[in-house]
Amino acid sequence: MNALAEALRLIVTLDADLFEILWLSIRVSLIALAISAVISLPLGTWLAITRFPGRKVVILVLNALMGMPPVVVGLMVYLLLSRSGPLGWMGLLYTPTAMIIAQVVLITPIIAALSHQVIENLHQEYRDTFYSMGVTGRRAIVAYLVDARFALTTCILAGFGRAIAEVGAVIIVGGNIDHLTRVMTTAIALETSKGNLTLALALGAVLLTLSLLVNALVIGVREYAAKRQYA
Amino acid sequence: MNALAEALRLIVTLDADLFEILWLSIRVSLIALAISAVISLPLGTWLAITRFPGRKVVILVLNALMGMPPVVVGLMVYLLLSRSGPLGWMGLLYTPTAMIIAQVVLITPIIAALSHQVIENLHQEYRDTFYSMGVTGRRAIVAYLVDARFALTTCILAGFGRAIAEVGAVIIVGGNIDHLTRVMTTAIALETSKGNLTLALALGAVLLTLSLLVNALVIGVREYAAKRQYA
Amino acid sequence: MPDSLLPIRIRNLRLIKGDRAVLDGVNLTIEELGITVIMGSNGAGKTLLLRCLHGLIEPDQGQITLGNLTVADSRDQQAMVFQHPVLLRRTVLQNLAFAVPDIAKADPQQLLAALDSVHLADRANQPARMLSGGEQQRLALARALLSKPALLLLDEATASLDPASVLLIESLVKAQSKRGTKVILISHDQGQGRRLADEVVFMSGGQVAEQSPADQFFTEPRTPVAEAYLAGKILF
Amino acid sequence: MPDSLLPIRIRNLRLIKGDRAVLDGVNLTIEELGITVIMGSNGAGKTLLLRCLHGLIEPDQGQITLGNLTVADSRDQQAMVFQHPVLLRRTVLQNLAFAVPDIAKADPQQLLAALDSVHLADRANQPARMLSGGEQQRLALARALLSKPALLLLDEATASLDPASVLLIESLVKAQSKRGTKVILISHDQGQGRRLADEVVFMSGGQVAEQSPADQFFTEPRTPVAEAYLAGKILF
Amino acid sequence: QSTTSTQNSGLYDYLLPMAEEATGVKVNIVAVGTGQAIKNAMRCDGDVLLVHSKPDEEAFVAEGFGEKRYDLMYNDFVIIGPESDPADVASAPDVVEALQRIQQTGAKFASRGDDSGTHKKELALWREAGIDPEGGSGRWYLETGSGMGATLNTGVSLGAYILSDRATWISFANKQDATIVYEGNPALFNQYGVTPVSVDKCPTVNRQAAQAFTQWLVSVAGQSAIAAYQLNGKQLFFPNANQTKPDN
Ligand SMILES: Nc1ncnc2c1ncn2[C@@H]1O[C@H](COP(=O)(O)OP(=O)(O)OP(=O)(O)O)[C@@H](O)[C@H]1O
Ligand SMILES: Nc1ncnc2c1ncn2[C@@H]1O[C@H](COP(=O)(O)OP(=O)(O)OP(=O)(O)O)[C@@H](O)[C@H]1O
Ligand SMILES: [Mg+2]
Ligand SMILES: [Mg+2]
Repeated sequence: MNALAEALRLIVTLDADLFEILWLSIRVSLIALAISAVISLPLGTWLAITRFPGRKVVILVLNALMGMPPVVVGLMVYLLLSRSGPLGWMGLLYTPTAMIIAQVVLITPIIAALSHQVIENLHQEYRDTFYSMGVTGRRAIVAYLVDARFALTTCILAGFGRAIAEVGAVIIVGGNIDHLTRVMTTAIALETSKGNLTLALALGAVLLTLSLLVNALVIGVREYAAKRQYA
Repeated sequence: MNALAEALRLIVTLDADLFEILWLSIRVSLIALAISAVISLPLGTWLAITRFPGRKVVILVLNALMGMPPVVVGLMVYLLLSRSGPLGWMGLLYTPTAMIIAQVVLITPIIAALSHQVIENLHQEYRDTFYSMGVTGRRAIVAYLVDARFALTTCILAGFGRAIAEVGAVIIVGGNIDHLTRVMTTAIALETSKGNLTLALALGAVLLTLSLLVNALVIGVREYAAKRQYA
Repeated sequence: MPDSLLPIRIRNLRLIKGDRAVLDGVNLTIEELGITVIMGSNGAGKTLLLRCLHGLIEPDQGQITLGNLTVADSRDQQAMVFQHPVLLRRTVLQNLAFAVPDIAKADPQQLLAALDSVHLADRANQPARMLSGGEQQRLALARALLSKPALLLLDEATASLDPASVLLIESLVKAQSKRGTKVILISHDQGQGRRLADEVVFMSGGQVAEQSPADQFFTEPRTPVAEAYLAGKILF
Repeated sequence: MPDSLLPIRIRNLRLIKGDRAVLDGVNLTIEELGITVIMGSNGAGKTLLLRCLHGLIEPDQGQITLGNLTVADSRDQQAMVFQHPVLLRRTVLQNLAFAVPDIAKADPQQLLAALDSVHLADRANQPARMLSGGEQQRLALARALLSKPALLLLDEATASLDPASVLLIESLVKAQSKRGTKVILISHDQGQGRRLADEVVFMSGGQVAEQSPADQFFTEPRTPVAEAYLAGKILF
Repeated sequence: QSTTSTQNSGLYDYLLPMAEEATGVKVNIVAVGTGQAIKNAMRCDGDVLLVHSKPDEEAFVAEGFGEKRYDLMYNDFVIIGPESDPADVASAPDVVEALQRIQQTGAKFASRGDDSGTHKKELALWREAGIDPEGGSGRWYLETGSGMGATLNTGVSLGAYILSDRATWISFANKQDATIVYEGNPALFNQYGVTPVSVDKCPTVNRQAAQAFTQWLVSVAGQSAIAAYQLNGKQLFFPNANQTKPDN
């Protein structure tokens, strides 16, 4: 268990490299989550409360896109950002920004589909009242998001989980470049391919701990807010 | 766009290899989904309706496990099933069974955490009535699952999406061995590593189509059942 | 005061659910201001009729006009209090503010006054869903009155109120009616009918069986069903 | 017939929500079978008291005993009909079957008879949530009666029923009481109180203000609050 | 853009700081299989290409994507197998015979199957041995479609034989009971080349930096740095820029 000791040493000594990688992981995932939430939560809500022809198809596609393979997302973003691609002039390939873009594409359908379901349930309850009060459009969307905020955190955490655990897409568009785009998952993949399985597992444990902390923070805030409200 | 033509040709000619891979993908994911659902739905429900010390911690961990990196899951299952591992004598490594095991580990927390949220909302409504009727334990769990069945399909589809799109874990425990454990996602990763990006994308499109069909089927059944019930 | 939505004309309204006609050709004209009370057995179609009038249900057949407006066009001059009011997961005050954002911005004092009028001022900052059944209904009424509707629809709005609250609500409704709001109210409470109604519409089996001035309805109803209903005779 | 849960003893029951004592030292002993009606203003604490009795709420202080049982031990001999009944997302018949699985298996005929007794037999296979408000309450009552409880708790069970249904339910409740079931019923309807009550418990501000035999309560209540309540005077 | 074997061996971690100090150029490594590396470079997503499949690299230059290809260094391939060596590969007189023994005894062989330089090399060896392994695909010939490390993980766990480059094997940590069963044959040499991407096809290329880095690699300083790199006490790469190449 040499590698385990090694991993422990890295953590205990606050190894700069490890922390750089951890920090990049969390930064990329949180930014992607924030961007995605701004898109997907209103989208999911809008789909839950509006009726238009083709709505079912959109929901179906959104659900199916939850099963979009990360590698495919990675490839699409890669082709887009590649220097010979349409957005190549921006020089974003192999940067954290590219990884954020890929993750946004990946988790937006997930949060949208899940939040659609949550809001649909609330909508069954609120629909008549909102109709009666003439609450529509943006006001309705905001009201649903506010009132469903506790249930929505789980959707958001699911998106965060997918983002932070994701490797297939970020390795393609980020390139796993040391000190630039290496994140925890790509580092784990690298150690695995080097056969350093125990170190890889230890890094995985570190990542899970991180994920646990973020979840604890979010759920803690939710509980605190819920308690304050219904004390 | 030579590769695109190639992918089209493969599909149109019902290429045997492609269909073998597709079939394995869907078989592995659906079996994993079925096993996982049997575990995670009652688990999520139970967590939503029971109160015991440490319950919050379990929920927190479940939420955090949604962010478990597939590579880590793959490694753990690998170490478990490897010849020198505790279950090595079963000789499961690099078989579809190993891939199913890895996927079950991966998606069970997701479905459990999401269904917990769905059932928690229903529980707010039913709690008093169930308490009053003395409905507890297994009967309560079954009743919640039945009554929330429409909302739960979205959780299940999220699990399916994660399973069918997953590559990091199945490539480690399955090995992406041609004619044995190669599934769509690992095939896509392979074509990508060969630089056949267009073929990879085309395969991704095939996989997405498949995922769309499964989703359409599930959602279709749900709509039909809902309509019959509230006609 | 908003435009009058009178006369309200309902022509041959039909609504099919499953294989039952739950509204089975409703014809009704309401010409006058004042308070119209709808009575009738459980399942007679009272709630469904009110929901059609409010635009919550699209009937399968028939037309509704209010003055020279359609249901859709008149919606923002209507307000409704439901049989089981739904309150937002917010405080009592926020529930009011959400319903009338303009007033909440321009004159928040008015919200407190409205709360006070239903004796909930001291509950302003409590979560609305923790109110008792009767308190929730009073809040829902305050919410509906704040929008100063031309047409106020009440579906058993006093069903779970204590006697004092019933009288309070009735006085608020009467006052609103005096100010020119047309009120249509569903009630099973004959006492309330006698106290409030200018006219009574009696429904039975998805149809309007009788429409009479209140004095006449309670003393000598024209239809046998209404007579049986008032006597509390079983007629399922 | 199950064991008697009498006498019901409630000692110094206190329940704090936020910074209000919503039950503020309730003391109550119910010795006799028959029908006890709880009355009192909105927010007086009637529902909360019933919920404590049923074990839905754990009080912050005080004890409850039923006969020589605790609340928890007596639960399967109790049944309750809520102010807003919650029905499962199933058909009317399935709602009954779910509540009493043993009967549903052994004697399904009994379920149909129960439906018939609340005049819902022809609705057996409809989704329960599509019933009208009054129909839902009748179904909830049928569900509660099927379990043949020793103690039946009713929270404004007839609030949105038509006069005929009110009389129907009252007769069912009376019959059940005759068969030895203790009934405790919350109501704002004084007519109902007069028709049903053997004794009246009057609550005010989270306390029991008065406990009197029915005749006495309605003719000459001992407390000023009860008097004001009966007269419909505002006393928030 | 670079092949994976060089990264897994840790060469870059050792080499880059020296290169950056000498040239002032900040170098980022994207390690993928040789096939993907070349295609990525064709899309101009890289300034310098460092891979090991000479014919492909020459084609890359011929099509105008690369300026000029330099031999950089070589190492050699080895055959990995279980210590018990069921096919008795260790005593084979040459590589061809070794492969034939594997096929005849029905032992398993894990192939990368990913069009990488190593894979191409392996296929060429099979061809020489007169065997078409594709016929046994999924039974004894296991195409993992993965990088060298992943293929080693798979092969070692299955007790299969594997063709690997020496550098990756030496640095590979999950060896279990596997070992080098065959090595040293000249047919197993593995030539790495470095090619700056052409400005003509890819105007976005950072030509100066690319040239500086390439020139440093093939300079005496770069070459001796490569020679000095050791892992577990063994030299992994043998610099041979501007020298007579080993055949192949
Ligand atoms: N969505 C629906 N599907 C099927 N039947 C319905 C639906 N909505 C209402 N009904 C039926 O239509 C009938 C009329 O319902 P409505 O709610 O209008 O009754 P109501 O007169 O308001 O009765 P109550 O006094 O009990 O409130 C009822 O029998 C009810 O079961
Ligand atoms: N969870 C809670 N948090 C805060 N306050 C509560 C909560 N539940 C009830 N209350 C308050 O306790 C008081 C008593 O409520 P309760 O429901 O017992 O009234 P009630 O006597 O049944 O009134 P009604 O006749 O309107 O049904 C009310 O003022 C209510 O606002
Ligand atoms: Mg109604
Ligand atoms: Mg109450």
